[in-house]
Amino acid sequence: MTDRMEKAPFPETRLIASGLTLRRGDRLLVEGLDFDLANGQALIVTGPNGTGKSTLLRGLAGFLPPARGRVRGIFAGEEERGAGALAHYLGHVEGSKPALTARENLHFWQSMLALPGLGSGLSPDEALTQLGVPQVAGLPVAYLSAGQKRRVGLARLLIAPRPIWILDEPLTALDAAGQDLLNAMLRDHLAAGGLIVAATHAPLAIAARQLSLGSREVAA
Amino acid sequence: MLKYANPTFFLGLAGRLLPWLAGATALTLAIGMWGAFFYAPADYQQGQTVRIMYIHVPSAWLAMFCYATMAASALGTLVWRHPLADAAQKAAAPIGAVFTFVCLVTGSLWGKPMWGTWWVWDARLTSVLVLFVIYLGLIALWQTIEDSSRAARAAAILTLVGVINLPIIKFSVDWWNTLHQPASVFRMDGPTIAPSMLWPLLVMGIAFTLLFTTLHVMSTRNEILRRRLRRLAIQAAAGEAQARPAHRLSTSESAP
Amino acid sequence: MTPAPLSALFLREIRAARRIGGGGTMGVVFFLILVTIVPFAIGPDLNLLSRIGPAILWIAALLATLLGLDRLFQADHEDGSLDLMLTGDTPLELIVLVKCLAHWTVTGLPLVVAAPLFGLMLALEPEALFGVTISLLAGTPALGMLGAIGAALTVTLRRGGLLMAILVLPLAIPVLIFGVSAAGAANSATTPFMTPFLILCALSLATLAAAPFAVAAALRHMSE
Amino acid sequence: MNVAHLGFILASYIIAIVAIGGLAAGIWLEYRRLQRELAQYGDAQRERDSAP
Repeated sequence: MTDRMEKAPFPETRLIASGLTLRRGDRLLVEGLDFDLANGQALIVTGPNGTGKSTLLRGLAGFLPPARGRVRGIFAGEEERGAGALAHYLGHVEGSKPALTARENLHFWQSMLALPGLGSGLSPDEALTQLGVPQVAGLPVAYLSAGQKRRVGLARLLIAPRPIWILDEPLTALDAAGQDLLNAMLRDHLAAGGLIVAATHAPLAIAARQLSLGSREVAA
Repeated sequence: MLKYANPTFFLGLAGRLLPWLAGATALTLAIGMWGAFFYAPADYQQGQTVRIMYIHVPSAWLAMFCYATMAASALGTLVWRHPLADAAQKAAAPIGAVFTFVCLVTGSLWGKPMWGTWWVWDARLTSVLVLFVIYLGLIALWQTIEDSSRAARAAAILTLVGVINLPIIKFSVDWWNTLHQPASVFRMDGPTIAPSMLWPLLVMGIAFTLLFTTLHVMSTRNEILRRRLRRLAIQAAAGEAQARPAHRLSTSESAP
Repeated sequence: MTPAPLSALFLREIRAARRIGGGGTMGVVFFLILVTIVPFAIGPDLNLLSRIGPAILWIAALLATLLGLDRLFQADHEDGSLDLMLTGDTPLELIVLVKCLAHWTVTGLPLVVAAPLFGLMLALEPEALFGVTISLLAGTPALGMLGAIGAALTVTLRRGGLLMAILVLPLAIPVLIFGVSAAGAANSATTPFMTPFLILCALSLATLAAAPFAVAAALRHMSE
Repeated sequence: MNVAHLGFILASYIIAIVAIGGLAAGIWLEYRRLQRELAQYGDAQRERDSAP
C-alpha cells in the first residue's frame, strides 16, 4: 500500500441538523431530521432509490435551502455561515473540466477550496499517486475511464483539507482496488478527527451511525 | 490519396515523397515569380498592379482545388470509411482557409488602386468570401467535436453539402451582382490575357498546386501522428503498470 | 503557494475556452458571416452600406456576444464545478465577475479587434471605424454581463440558448442605442461622439457593478 | 521602375508569403513536436520513418 503521510488532526468540528426538512419540487423528502456529528464520527445514509439520500446530502452541503429547520457547521468553536464552507462534496459528477488535464483540475480546486488555517494538503500528483492513478496526471480528463475520473474526484478531497466529507455514493465506478483505497482514505480521515456523511448502497468499511431514510430516527 | 493501404504505409511514402515535392515546388515557384516580375509586361490599363494577379488568381484556383480535395476525402470517409481520408480531409481545411484568405487580401489590395475602396462586393470576390466562411465553419466543427471519427463524418457530410451548394452560391451571387449593377465595377480579369502574361500565370498555378500538395501531405502526416499520440496517451492511462513516469503532455484537443 | 482562487479561476476559464471550440474564433466567424450576409440583402451599394455600417457591426457584435454565452454556466453545472464553487470560500458574485471577465477576454475582445477589419468591407471611413471600435470596446462588457444574467437563468434548461437571447435582448437595447449612435457619430454631423459614448461607458460600469448580484442569485436558485 | 502602386504589390506579396510561410512553418514545427512526444512514448511499433 502506498504510505500515507500523517495528517494534522482537525480542530473541534460539529455538524448539527436540527428539525431539518427538505423539499424537492413539491415532494417532502426529508422531514424533521435531527443529528449531531462530532469529530471522528461518520453517518451512513441508506435507503431505496428516490427516498431523498442525494437531496439530504445536497441540503447538508448547502446547495438546497431547507424548507424548515437548520444545518449548522461549528468549526473551532464559532459557527460557519453554512456547513458547505467546511465540507468537501462529492456528487455523481466529479467537477472536473473534461478538456483540462487531471493535474490542472486539481490545481484549480486546490486554490479554490483551500481553507485558511488548515494547511495545504497533498499536491495533485501526490494525491493521484495515493489513489493509484499517477499516470493520468498529464492527461485530459476526457480521455479517462469512469473509474479513473472517480479517483480524480476523490483526489480532490486530499489536496485541500476540509473537516467534513459529504459523499454521494462514493463507491460507484470504483474497482476492488479503488474501494480499498477509498476505505483507507475514510479511515484516515476519521482518525484525523474528520467527519463523514455518506450515502451508499454497498457497505463502507468504517464504524458509522446508520440513518435509513424512510424511518426517521437515527440509529446509534 | 485513397489508394494508400494504411496510415503507416502512407507515413513511409510521405517521408520519401516530401523532399521531391518540396524541391519541385521551390523550382516552379522560382520560375513563376521570375516570369511574373521580369518577363510579363505591365498591363496597358492598370500598369504594374496587374502583377498582383500572379498571386491572386492562383490562390483562388487553389481555394477551389483544396475544397475539391476535401470533397474527395469526404467521399473516402463516408463511402469507404478510410481512416486516411479522415486525416486528409481535416488536414486540408486550414490550408484551404489560408489560400482563400490570401486570395481575398490580394484581391482587396488589387482593387484599392482602381476603385479607391478596400473592398468591393464584386461577384467573384464575394463568392470567395462565402467559401472562406465555409472553410472556417469546417475548422470550427473539427475543433468542437472531440471524438475524431465522429467529427470526420460530420465534416464529410458538411463538405459534400458544400460541394453541391458552391455552384448555387456562385450563380446567385452573380445574379445578385448583376441585379445591383453598381456603376463602376471593373471586370476583374480584363480583356483576354496576352500570351506573355499567360504562361507565368500558369506556371504560378502549377507552383501553387505543388505547394498545396506538399503542405497537405505534411499536414496529413501530422494528423496521423497526432491520433497515434492520443491513442498512446490513452493506452498509457489505461495500463497502470506503465513503468514510464507520467509526463506533461501538451496536447491541445484537436489543433488544425 | 497556490495562486489566489480568482486568478486560478481566470486561468482555468481561458485554458478551457482555448482547448474546446477554438476559444473566441467562433464568435468572430459568426460576426464575419453576419456582416457578409447584410449586403446580400441590401445590395452592394457602398455608400448605403457605409451609412448603416455602424448599425450592422453593432447588431452583429451583439448577436455574436450572446452566441457564446449560453454555455457560460451550463458547462460548469453539468460537470459539477458550479456546486463545488458554491462551497468555496470566495463569494459567488466575485466568481461570476471573474468568469464574465474571462469570457469577455476570450470572445468579446476578438470582436472588438475584428470590427475595424469588417468595417472595411462596409466601406466605412477611418473615423467611423475608430468610432465603432471604441464604442464596441466600451459596450461589449455590458452585453457580456447582461448575457450572463440570461445564462444563469437558463442554466438548467436543455435548449436555453434561444430563451436566453429573448430574455437578454430587451435588456441590451439601451447599450445598443448609445453604442450605435456613438459609433455613427462620425457619419452624421448632428450627434457628437462624446455624449453617447460617455453614457455607454456609464451603462457598462453600472452593469459590471450590479449584474453579478443578479447572476449569483439566479445561480443559487437555479442550481437547487 | 517608378511604380505608382508599388506599395500595393509589395503588400500583397508580403502578406501572401507571411500567410503561406507561417502555415508551412506551423505544420513543420507541429511535426517536430509530434515526433518529440512520440519518441517520449518510445513508439514501439515505430515505422521506418525516413523523413528528414
